Amino acid sequence: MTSLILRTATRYMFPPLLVFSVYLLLRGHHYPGGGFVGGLFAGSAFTLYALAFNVESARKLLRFDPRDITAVGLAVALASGIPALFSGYAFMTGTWWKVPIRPGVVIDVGSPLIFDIGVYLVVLGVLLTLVFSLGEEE
Amino acid sequence: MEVLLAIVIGTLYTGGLYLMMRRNLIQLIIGLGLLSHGANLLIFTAGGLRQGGAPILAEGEKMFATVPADPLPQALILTAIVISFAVTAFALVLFLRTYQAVGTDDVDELKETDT
Amino acid sequence: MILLPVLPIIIPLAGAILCMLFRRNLALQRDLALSVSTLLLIVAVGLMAYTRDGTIAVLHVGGWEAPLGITLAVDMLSSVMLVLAGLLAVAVSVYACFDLDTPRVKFGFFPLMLILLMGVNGAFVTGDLFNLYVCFEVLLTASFILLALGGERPQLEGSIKYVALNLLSSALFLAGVGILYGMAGTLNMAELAVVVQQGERGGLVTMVAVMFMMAFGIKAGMFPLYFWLPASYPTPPAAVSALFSGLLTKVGVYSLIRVFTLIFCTDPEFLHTLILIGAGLTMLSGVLAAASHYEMRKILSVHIVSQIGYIVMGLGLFTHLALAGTIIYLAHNIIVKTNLFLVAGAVNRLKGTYDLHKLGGLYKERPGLSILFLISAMSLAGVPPLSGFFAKLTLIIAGLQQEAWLIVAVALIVSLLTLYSMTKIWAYVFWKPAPNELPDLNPMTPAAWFIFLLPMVGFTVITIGIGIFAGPVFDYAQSAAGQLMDPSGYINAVLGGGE
Amino acid sequence: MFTLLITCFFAAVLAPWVHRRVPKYAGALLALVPAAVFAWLIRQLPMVAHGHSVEQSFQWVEGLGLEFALRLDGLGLLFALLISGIGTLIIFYTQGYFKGHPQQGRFLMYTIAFMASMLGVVLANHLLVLFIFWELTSFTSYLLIGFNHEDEAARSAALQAMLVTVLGGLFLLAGMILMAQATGTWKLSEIVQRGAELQAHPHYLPILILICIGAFTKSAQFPFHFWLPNAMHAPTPASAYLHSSTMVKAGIYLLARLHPALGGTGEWGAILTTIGVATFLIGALMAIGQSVLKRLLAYSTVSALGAMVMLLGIGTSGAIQAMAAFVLAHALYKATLFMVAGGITHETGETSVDRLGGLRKAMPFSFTCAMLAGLSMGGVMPFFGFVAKEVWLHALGDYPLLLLATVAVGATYVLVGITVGWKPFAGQRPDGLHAHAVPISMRIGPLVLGLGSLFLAFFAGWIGHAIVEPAAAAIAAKDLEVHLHLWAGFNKYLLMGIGTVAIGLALYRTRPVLLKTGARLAGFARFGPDAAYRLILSSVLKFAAWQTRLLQTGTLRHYIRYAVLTTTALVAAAFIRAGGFQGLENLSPISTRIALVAVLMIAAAIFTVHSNSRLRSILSMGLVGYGMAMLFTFFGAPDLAMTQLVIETLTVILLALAFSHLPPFRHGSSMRTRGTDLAIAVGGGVVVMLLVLAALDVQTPTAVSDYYLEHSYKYAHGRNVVNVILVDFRALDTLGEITVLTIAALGASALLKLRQGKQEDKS
Repeated sequence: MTSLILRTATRYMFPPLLVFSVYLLLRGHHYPGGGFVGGLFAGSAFTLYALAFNVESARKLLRFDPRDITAVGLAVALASGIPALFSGYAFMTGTWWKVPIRPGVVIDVGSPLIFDIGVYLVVLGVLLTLVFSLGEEE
Repeated sequence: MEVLLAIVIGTLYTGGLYLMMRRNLIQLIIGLGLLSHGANLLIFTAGGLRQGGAPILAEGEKMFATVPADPLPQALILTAIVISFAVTAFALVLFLRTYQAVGTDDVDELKETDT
Repeated sequence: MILLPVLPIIIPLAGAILCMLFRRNLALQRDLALSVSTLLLIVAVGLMAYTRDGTIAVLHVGGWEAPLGITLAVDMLSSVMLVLAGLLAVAVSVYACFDLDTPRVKFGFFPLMLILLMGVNGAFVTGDLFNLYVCFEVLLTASFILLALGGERPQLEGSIKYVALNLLSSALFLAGVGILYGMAGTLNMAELAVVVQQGERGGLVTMVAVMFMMAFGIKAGMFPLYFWLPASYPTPPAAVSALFSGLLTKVGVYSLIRVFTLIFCTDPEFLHTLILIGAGLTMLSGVLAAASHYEMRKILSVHIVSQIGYIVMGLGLFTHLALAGTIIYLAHNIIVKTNLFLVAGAVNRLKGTYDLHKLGGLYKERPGLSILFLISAMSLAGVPPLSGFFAKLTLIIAGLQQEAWLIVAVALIVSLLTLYSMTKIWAYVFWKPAPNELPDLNPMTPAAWFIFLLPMVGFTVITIGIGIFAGPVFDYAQSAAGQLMDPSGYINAVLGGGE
Repeated sequence: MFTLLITCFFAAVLAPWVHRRVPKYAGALLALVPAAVFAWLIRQLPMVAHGHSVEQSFQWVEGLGLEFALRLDGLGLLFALLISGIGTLIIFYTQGYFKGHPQQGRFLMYTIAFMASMLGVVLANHLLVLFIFWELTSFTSYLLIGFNHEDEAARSAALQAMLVTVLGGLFLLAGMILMAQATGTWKLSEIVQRGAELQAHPHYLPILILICIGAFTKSAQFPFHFWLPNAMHAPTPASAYLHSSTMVKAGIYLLARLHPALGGTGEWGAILTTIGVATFLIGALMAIGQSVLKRLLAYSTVSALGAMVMLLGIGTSGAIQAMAAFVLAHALYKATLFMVAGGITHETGETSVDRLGGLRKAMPFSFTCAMLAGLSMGGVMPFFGFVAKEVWLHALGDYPLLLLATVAVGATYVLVGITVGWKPFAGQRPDGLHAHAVPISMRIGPLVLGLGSLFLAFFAGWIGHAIVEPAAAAIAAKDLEVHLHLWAGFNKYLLMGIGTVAIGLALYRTRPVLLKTGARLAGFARFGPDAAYRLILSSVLKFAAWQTRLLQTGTLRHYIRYAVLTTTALVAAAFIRAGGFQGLENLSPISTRIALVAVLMIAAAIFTVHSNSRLRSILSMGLVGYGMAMLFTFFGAPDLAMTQLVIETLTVILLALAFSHLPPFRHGSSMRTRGTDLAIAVGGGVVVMLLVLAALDVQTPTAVSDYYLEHSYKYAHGRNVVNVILVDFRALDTLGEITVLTIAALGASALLKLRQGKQEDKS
């Protein structure tokens, strides 16, 4: 499987896949996509990398231990439920902030989006934990 | 249409159950896979099939023009798919480990703990 | 009520996340587990105090009023289950500090235990059917891993059966949820109850109800669906077995009670009779299996099955008093069964085996441990005035009131057989002289041994306490059963906007 | 009274500690507790004798109607005096018997706990309270019989006694609950006033039978008597206390207590008299052939218990008086004989009468006590046994057959009295038999009781009035006068008494012959109830093993079969119950592309099942998944389709990755198994299909979804409703779901690493 073509293809595919996954994540609230699919795509990018080269280099590329990514993702998801409590609402009540990115353009950023980022991280971390440890099994 | 899908669901359950009663660990896993496909399709069908498009509001619109598909079963199925993926992945590793520890993938030989 | 009902879910989750982040610091994980468990117990007691007067604590997660979002609803039954889970968590955390091998702890015993608790607690507090499914998956996955973690042959074999049957149960559960949603257009249990009561399609409801009965029946360990249990429960270390025996099957039973008092009470003539038959067969089959085993943990494991029969018997009788009996029995059983597993673990700790034929002489060597075992064993067998006696008594009175002669006869005979198999353990492990000199393997200092035994002492005191203070306990169970028999309070609290 | 009970239990808990602190005088110290109880009871005597009773009660479990109610009346007082009085002596006796024994503290604990429980039984005024203490006596008896726990025989005797009495206890419990439901009260003092009501109730006979079984097992009535002789494996103080003078009388007490409620009917008389007489005769008959001291006494106890039941069955005032008097007489002499027997065995190590003899010099003191008790047992003037026997014979005046039986059995009592009271002490001491006098602590008990048998006879009138009369009045539930006399004049009953003694002496003469006959008849034990007990127990165990092997086969496939079959059958039953189909409505038209996908999925599923190659099997399962994704697309679920697509691909990759470590399919099943499995699976599939179709028929209200569709953008700021549900409306589900993901991955990696770690350890 570790043919030259795959390696070369992976080199070119990897960055766009990653970008695409983030794009899926961010637009998920309004269009098809979201944390799950985004995370899966990001994970698939690294999986592809691991298949093309090896697990070792994929791990290096990732830099973090996938288990840490998972835990952080879970923590982010859980934490997104907390802000509501400060304004006296029930746990996980959506809290929205208007964020101006350019003069004149204001987008809604809310705790559900943060939650989705958590989902993205968890899915990414989980997928890689699985793939890496199965891949390292001889 | 629903009758057709009911037949598909029935087939998936039959296949899944039959495979679960085989002796190979892998067939057990595949059986579970078919079973969860069947369950997902069941939710989808029982939730009502509507060909009115995706439950995604077009840009600039405030209301859906036609009644779109029921979003709730979709959310449920999405959750179920992901969960069953996670569990299948774990089960796979478990079976692998068992095969390595016991030296067989024959389910019938795994009876040390009973009796 | 903005926070309290959700705390039993998010506290263990937060604890587990911290444990995962500090993967390498085992001491910290242990302290975390202990403090999180204690916190859980405190929260549970708080909830119990809040719901004591019959109020139902309702929380609409995300602020979406029922039936839009997921609503958590804690009634008296839920809160007593939460308290028991909290107690168990504290006891097992203490116990686990002494009794677990390092690899197991290293590979995540504590975070898994906390996640298991999250799932269990979630199942107790949720008022949403699909959320119940998710909670089940959480606790099941955690239990799969806890079971398999030792990586030894028996554990792996047991895990496979456990995993396969529980996944089958999940598939059934999911299918049931799907059909119910298709029928009623809602997942909120309170609204489902309303819709099902009004609906004219009783036949379909009964069919779905049977699916739920089977799905939860597998998880609860009912006849003839329990066989995964004796195959898997005796394999992991005592701390894990104790956790499982105390909580997992009980979640199944809890769910049975919940759905068959709230939603599926349209056709008790068929459904509850089925449950009653299942209860009788479960009791009998379990206790007979116990009589035929000679391994401490196996005997205890099949006894779980037999005891489930008693608990479910109350649901099958479906009267106010019978449900009160069921609730007392649940509480009693969780405490006593866990304790017996812990004691068995202690015996193994001393002698390195669970085999009745190899053991012996502990009555002479360890009078303290003997008493702990004896009291719990007798409580399990229903010797008065311990907790088990009042639990059985209530059920039997309820059964005789309904003139359900057969099930009462079975319940009585089974209690005799329970006594038989408990005295078997007692005679073989404690009274009989050891066949071969078994070395004392216990490396603990007396002080450590004392702390190790503390959870068992605590549980023993509770089982005696339930007997002595049976009055308040019974009153509580009676009120909790009242809430179940007349679910309108629950339904109004959930759908009426709550707080 | 409550304080007394609590004090007793407290003393029991403290006993081991007391023993550790003052090992030499633990018995004496602890005996103070029952002595205090005894003193208190004596103080109540005048009041009770005047027909008053002491009552005390407080709520325990109000919801169940369980009140901790106690009541001391004449009947309770008679038994309570015996329990506390003999208890005092026994506990003191224990000190000598178990001198230097490391577990003496535990023995004292169990004995005192038993005493407290027994007091509870006779003082309880509430059925459930009585039952609780009743069970506690069974339980403490278990611990006492099995006290020599390293002895296999003691353990099995303990188990037997417990199983039999607890079995009876369960019947009793059921009977009590029914009785409470029939009379509407749990209070004994109220139940005894509602006899007429109870006897007219349709449940009267079942109640009577259930209660009788409970009482008969406890009081060792035929055919449950066999546990009592076996219980002689208990240390002698326990035998003397529990198995002759107190616990075995609990059943008698219960029947006596309930006599006003249940008694007086034909059924009552028939059951009690038949069983009583049978026990009475069989006990006596079995006693003749015994030579082991304690077993001899045990069988005569069985017989005596039978007599008490018989007298209760007759139920005339005279019979009731006789029973009350006999309870007292029997307790006094039997406890003495047991204590003496214990002393003999303690000092000589010998248990059989026939290897004993000539002990009168070495143990003059025991000899005296034994004679006193033996004579009382034989019903000889001027002992209390004689007084009781007189009343008894009087009461049977109208029943010639029973009189005859009584004379015959009385003769065997004489025989037993001589065999225990005379035989070991008379004649030549066999070679090698060493003996010393028993220590002081072991003398007091037999002496007090032995002399009691003598003195009470001289105060028969007063005893009759103060103790027997209130007891008999409570049993009969009416006022009656009891006149006991040491000398009732010269009448036919006196003659019968004399005749009895004479026959007894003659029997003693022919004892060697009797023993031989007894030994020859021992073979019949194979058909006796003891053998039946063993047969039942072993059959139950065999059945248990069989059913467990049958069901718990260890083969996962069987378990799945059970589950699928049960589910299918029950859902199908519910379907039939619902009346099958009501017709299909609301169907949408079939479109070609969907039909194509469906057919593809069915084909792929069948191929998955059928394929013998792992890879093809997995790929075709993937195909099923892709088919699902297509369906999702057609029905407006792009998110689902996308997720399904990616997940399916990943699953196939993971499975393929794992394959490199697994062997190809090897293990086929036989055609027959496959056929069965297929049939079961098809059944399951069909049932699911039916469910789906049945569900379609219902008009789905979608209020919740409609709300989502309408307000998702307005309130939750999202256009993709599915995503909004996932991260907002039902975010808690998603939180749970990602938790599952997390731990599944964690678990998988731990499982994989655990092995690598192990390998490192090995290398």
